[in-house]
Amino acid sequence: EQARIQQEHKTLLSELSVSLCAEILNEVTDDFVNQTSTAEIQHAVNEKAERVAKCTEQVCSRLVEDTLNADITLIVEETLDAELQRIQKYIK
Amino acid sequence: MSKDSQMRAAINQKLIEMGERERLKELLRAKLVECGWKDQLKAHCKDVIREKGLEHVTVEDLVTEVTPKGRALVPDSVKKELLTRIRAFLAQHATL
Amino acid sequence: MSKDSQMRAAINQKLIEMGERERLKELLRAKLVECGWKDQLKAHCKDVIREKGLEHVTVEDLVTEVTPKGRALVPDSVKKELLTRIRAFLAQHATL
Repeated sequence: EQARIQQEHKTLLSELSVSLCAEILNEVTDDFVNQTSTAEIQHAVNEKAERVAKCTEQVCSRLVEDTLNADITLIVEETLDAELQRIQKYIK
Repeated sequence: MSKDSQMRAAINQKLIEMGERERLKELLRAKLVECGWKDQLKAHCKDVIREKGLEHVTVEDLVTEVTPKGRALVPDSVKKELLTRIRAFLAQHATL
Repeated sequence: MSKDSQMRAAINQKLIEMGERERLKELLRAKLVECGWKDQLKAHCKDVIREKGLEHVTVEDLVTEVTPKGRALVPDSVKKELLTRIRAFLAQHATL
């Protein structure tokens, strides 16, 4: 009887060890998964926000540059024409 | 409550009371960092976000997606070490 | 294509698609007239023509000569206003 009780106790401890091990493993890994998922999503959100801000500035600079290039050429042509006409008038 | 359940509850209680449960968790955390599991998990999270696109993934989605892989990636040696330590504790403290 | 290039392309695409790029250019032109940029640049052109002599100046030369000053003369407030408007537009219309 004593041997039987001891054997049952041993089996119970063995089962308990395995279930405790699984329980602790899942608790710890799940905590890590939650923390890492939250951190990585936040990291990606921040990274994207930085990229959007930087690229928006670059697009804006490019737009200014394109507009200026076109307008400067136009102003130069107009001014040269006006100066030419002024001189022609003066010569006449 | 059966005798078995009573014993399980008592052992669990002892584990908590003696601070062993927290120590085991700490040990496991350290092992998971040490063996590179945490870095693998981080890389896997990044892959999923990249694949799905940030706008299509919530923290909950990501947790659901990476949990199975996270669990599967725990090295057997780490599990074995944890089990050995639990067994040793129970052998020492769970008297008949 | 890098992530940055993709992002710039997406922003530009949205601006063009909705006619905002043209509206922004028009706004910029109006602001440049309003702040006296156009008059200042014209005066600078005249100065250069006078210095070099009309017979020695081509459109290309003059453009090369006055462009740095033209860029420098754009008030920061105008650039800032434009950027604010693009940001507001993207916040309202674009899922980037």
